[in-house]
Amino acid sequence: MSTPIEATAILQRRRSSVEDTRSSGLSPEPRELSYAQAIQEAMAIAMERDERVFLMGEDIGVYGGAFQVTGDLVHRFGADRVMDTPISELGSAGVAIGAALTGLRPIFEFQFSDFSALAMEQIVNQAAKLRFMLGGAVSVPLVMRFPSGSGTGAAAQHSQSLEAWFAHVPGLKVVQPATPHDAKGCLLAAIADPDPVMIFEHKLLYKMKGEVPEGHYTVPLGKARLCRPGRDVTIVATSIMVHRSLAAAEELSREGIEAEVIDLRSLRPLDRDTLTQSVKRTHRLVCVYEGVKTLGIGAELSASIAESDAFDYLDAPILRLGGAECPIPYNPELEKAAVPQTPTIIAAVRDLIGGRL
Amino acid sequence: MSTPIEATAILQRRRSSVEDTRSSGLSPEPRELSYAQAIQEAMAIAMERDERVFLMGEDIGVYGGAFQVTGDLVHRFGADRVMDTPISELGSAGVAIGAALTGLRPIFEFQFSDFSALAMEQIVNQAAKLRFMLGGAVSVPLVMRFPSGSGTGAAAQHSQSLEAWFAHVPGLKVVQPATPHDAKGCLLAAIADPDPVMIFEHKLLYKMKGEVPEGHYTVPLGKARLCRPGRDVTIVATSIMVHRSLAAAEELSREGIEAEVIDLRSLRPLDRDTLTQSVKRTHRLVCVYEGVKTLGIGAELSASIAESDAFDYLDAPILRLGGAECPIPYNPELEKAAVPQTPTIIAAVRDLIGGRL
Amino acid sequence: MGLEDVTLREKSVASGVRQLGRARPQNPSRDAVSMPSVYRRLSAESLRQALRKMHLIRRFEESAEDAYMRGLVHGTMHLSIGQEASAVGICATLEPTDYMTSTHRGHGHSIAKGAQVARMFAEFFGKEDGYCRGRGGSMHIADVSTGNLGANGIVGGGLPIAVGVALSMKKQRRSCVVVSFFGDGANNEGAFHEALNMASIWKLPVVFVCENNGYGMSTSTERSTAVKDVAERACAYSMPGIVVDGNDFAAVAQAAFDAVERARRGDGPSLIESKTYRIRGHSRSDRNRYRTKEEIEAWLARDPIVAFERELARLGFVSKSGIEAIRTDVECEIAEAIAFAKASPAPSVEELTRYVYSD
Amino acid sequence: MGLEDVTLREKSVASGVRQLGRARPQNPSRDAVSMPSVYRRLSAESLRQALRKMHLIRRFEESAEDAYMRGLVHGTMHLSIGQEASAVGICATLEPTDYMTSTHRGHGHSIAKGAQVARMFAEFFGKEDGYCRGRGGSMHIADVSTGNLGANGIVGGGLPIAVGVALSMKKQRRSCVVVSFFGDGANNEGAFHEALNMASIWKLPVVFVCENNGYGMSTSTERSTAVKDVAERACAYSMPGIVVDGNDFAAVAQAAFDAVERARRGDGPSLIESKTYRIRGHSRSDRNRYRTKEEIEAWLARDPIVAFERELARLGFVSKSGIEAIRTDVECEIAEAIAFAKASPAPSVEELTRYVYSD
Ligand SMILES: Cc1ncc(C[n+]2csc(CCOP(=O)(O)OP(=O)(O)O)c2C)c(N)n1
Ligand SMILES: Cc1ncc(C[n+]2csc(CCOP(=O)(O)OP(=O)(O)O)c2C)c(N)n1
Ligand SMILES: [Mg+2]
Ligand SMILES: [Mg+2]
Repeated sequence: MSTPIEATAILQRRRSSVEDTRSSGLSPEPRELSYAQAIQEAMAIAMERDERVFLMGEDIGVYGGAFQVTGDLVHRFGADRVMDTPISELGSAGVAIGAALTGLRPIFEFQFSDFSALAMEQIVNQAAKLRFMLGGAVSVPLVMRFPSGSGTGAAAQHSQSLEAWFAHVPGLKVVQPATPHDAKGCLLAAIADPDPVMIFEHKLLYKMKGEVPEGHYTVPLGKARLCRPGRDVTIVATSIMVHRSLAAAEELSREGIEAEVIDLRSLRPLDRDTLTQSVKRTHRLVCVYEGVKTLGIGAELSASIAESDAFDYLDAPILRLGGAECPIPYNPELEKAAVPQTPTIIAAVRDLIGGRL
Repeated sequence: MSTPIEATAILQRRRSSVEDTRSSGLSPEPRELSYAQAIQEAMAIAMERDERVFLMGEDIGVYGGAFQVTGDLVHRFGADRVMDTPISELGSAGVAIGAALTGLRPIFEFQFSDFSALAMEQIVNQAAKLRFMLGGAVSVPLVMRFPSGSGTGAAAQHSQSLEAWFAHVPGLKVVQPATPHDAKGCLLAAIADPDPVMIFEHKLLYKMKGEVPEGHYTVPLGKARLCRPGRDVTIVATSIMVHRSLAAAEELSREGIEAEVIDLRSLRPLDRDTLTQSVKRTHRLVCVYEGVKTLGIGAELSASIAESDAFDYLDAPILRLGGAECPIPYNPELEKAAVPQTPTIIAAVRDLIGGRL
Repeated sequence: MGLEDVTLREKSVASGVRQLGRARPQNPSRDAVSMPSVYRRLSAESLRQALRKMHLIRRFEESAEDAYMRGLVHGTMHLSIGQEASAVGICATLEPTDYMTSTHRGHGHSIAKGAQVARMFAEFFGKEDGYCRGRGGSMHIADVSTGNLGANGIVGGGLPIAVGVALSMKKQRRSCVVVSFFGDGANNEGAFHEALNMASIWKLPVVFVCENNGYGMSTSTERSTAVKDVAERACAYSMPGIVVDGNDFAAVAQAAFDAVERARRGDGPSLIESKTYRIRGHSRSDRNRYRTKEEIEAWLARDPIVAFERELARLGFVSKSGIEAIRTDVECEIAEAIAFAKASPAPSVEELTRYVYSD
Repeated sequence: MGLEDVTLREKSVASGVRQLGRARPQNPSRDAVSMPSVYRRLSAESLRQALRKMHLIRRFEESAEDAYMRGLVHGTMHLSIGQEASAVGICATLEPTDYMTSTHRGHGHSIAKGAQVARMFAEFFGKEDGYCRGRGGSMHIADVSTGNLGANGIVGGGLPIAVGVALSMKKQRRSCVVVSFFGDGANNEGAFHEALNMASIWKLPVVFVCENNGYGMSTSTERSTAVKDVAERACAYSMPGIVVDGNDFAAVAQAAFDAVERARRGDGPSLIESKTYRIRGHSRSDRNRYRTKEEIEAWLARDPIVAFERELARLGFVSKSGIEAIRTDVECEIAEAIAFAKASPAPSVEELTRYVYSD
């Protein structure tokens, strides 16, 4: 929104425009951070650079967040910029929207992505549509973070993967970074983005370590990442399934099957190009995702290929490995069985290549 | 839930079990009702037969519902069984769940399907999951009705087609009847169903007339309907798109293209069989739906075929015609352009058959 | 809310609810001594402007209704005829830099906050010069240049957003105040509760204005709301709750001044309940089955514009010919606005997906 | 809620909130004259049962915690250690046919309403004999046979459901009452507002019990809630709001009796705020950064079980050896329950999607 706000005193102190990348801080030595630390670092950098950025969420202050993602940021930036909210998901999502409409850049943490079900009204009817409904008169530079996924024994109401709902909504951008590097880069890109960006973070990834550059950098929203080239089959995966797919690809390689693995990263906008190119090379596609199989992101990926010019290159049915058609169960064995695991992926690819499907 | 409730006095008066079909009332003469009247009749029959059935919603009493679907039922059954609720979508959805858990059979009307965004928590985290989370100890025989779709000039917050969200959720059943006959039969089946059933009704269909048998009958949930046989292409459509597809098929027929038209009717469970059989006959598939194209129901239909044994029968890419990637605009021309219309379907099928895709 | 409420407004405020508005005398005497203090506070010119705005709102809606009947307007529309004193009384106390969120029944609020009727008609007609470039229609009119963040199709949808705007103002140390209009029906939404609670704990500069017109669509407050006066609910948020006669410009403006000042001082939010009545049906589909003709007529007799006009004339703020001039002027503005709106180009279908994201 | 609240409980109730519980004397004298009237109302046997249940809850949770530490329990768990008088005091006034909805911190409620600890342990261990056949875990324990409709992983999620159950009872003319437990944190959810409003307008037999343990996770009521006492919010729903000392069995039971009777009479809902404290962290991930050791210790000194035991002994309801017998008996039940749970079979992975729909 171009109101006088852009020029007010409190904003003068932000160091530079959010679009450019600070290269000064880049370290020569590779450096490992956990996924959670990478997110925290992104938030700290953004808050340092830009007074408009602040954090909102339940227990993100002294508690440090349910998954310790905000950690000690409250001590560094104060309770005004790392704001604990009451347990009022709908209302506080609306508060974030109001702040975003009038010059601030809120980063909103849902404690678990499941609780977003309480805030769909504000996210979908308001944030996603305001710019369009008002004919471009406003924008909603809002970032929301959703700790998602199963594997923690927290059962049906604390384990969902709901990203497909959001990816169905024009006006939102939806990303699902799979590595610490992308977690930081996507978040910084999201903060710089003028539109609402929803970031789905897998809870089991928070402790995963990986190389993370220092300083400010962005990972472009809407671009998939080719993680592993291969000639026999394309595996497109999201979030934690990228790692399981890479592990499966390693194993399959020993059997002579070379899988190309693509980390989708962004669900909306969708990088159909990268996927189409890959399928044209490998002639086979397997989609791996944790959300419920029916109408999970794999449905869109499969349909995108089936309606593209890559269709003619297909040598086999397009396979989807998604979450089982049930809520996430508590019992750990059932819980594991409810979402794709590395052996599931290996077996499925073997069958596909072997023509047994 | 098997509590003592089943036997309490107030329930004694229900005439017969909800599962069987009353054939006595069947009229020899065909009879036309509007889609809205058919729904109203279904509700009246259910309330007559079964004391446990009652209606809840905003302004469904003396006002007769925003679309006059409940009409005068309040005068026939009283305000206790045709209950106006405060404007509290989340809470009243929860009320319906509590009632369903303890022996009643609520039919809940959202005034517009868009407002379901306020109640996703109760629908998805509670109604859909309770039976599973409790290991089968309860069931939630709840029916919810969602007036949906665009074409009324009510703009972005009153025109959505959100059925794909619900079809992504195990534990729910989701139907989208396209005719007065099915509107009545699906609703009666839903009321008899022990699990939560979500019914998406297109607002533009409410005034559509069609043959509707008298008395009690059910249309099985989870079964698609072949509306028009054809050899050249399968068009699978939902809700109002069934009629636009049939109109397109008529036109195409004049050009020598014979389209088979399938009314999907049920989004969860999905009748993959009927679709697969049809595609094996026609070798081409076009999915037509009003929801946003990306991750709308067509994505699932396409992906289902692409992973099935019908894949090998496909002679062309699988086409999807869905809603545009934008909120529904107010301006009538834009509004029309935002969802598939008959000419869009005709042109797309022509191109598909002509190999121009 | 039934017929009895016509008198209810005059009664002293329900227990627990503080009355910050002017105390209405039982038999308002019409001499200068009883001149409401807000009349002294607002300049004569701004009082005349307020009257003009009330006329403009009325004529805008009557003309919109007429255009609707003649098929020029698509979709639905919610008229606030009878509620003009509430919209204008509240907004008379605001600066152009102050913010506002509104409702589905928001034409009056928009005009009161400064919107141009020409661009509003253009929006109704789905044109590019409309406030939403024809993409929003009646339920989404916004005018960011006057701090009007928009009507809202979702009952209660604007309340949390208003709190966020107020938080934003506080964080930026801007002295702007945010007014959030909502209806009596909205007061039973969870969003109301969450919004008022947050505004209170964070002491934000918001004025919550509940326009209680007796019904949420067909459902009376009595059947939907567990308190007699919505303002009583202020106690659940430790903020002042004020009931005012929403058809009395001065009473509304007085309460608004107090609440706006309180907000600007940094003392936090207030809840004003403005008791009024919508003369027309809820929307075009309303068959008025839930209320009586008598009730409507009783309220018609309390037309806020007639009352305000009479009072301003009696107190000498405006002459007979001055009133006539206002009316003619408004008529003229409406006619020009409609002509402008008709002449405005329609959006191009090519631009269907524009404005979904920022360019 | 800070240290000062230890004394706050003793104070008379905040203005606007009716006190229906017994008035706690400033210096509770310990003679028979001061015997709480609920002690007369409940039989000696049921008082001893109440004490036994409090012990059973405590030992169940300590053992569950221990099992968790040893890796036998998957996921997370929320312990109510220190809140036992509240759960047992409320449920002591209910019939087995009365209903209850609970929260993520619901072990105590379940046991108080009659659940078997053996099946609860089995659920924790993810076994087929668990209340949810191993599908639900700690956050979803329900026992339909005792009217316990379940814990809930969603804060505030049970409130509207409880209202629906009450509506169902009223429609079926069954005289059952529904108790809905929730936390202080939940009182800021929109669901709370919507639920209480509907219960009130429809005069439903619900007793809303807010267990105010001072914090929603790390956020104190002071930082999250715009009123001092959650019970004050009852005024927004025209229902009685009662503050009770949640660590005092008799005070809780007295308030519950009044509210349950009111509900059963058809006079509608009540809101009871039971002020208590959770001794353990919110869940296993809690590092207690938001409160002080001193605060925890002050509350430890007010252990509800110790106090109840002492009072029952002093009043002659139970002897020293009787207490010893209860403790041994509980120990025994726990040990047997754990053995049962361990021996129970795990669900078969083949049955993964069973119970999604009715067969
Ligand atoms: C969340 C939501 N629920 C329901 C509606 C449908 N609806 C539109 S206006 C209205 C009545 C609102 O009543 P009130 O808040 O009193 O405003 P009024 O119309 O009286 O100005 C209803 C039920 C809606 N737009 N949004
Ligand atoms: C809707 C929702 N928001 C947030 C959470 C995460 N959460 C679980 S318990 C809790 C604190 C609840 O506080 P309170 O209601 O006071 O209950 P207590 O834990 O103190 O017993 C939170 C924030 C949740 N489970 N559901
Ligand atoms: Mg109203
Ligand atoms: Mg608490």
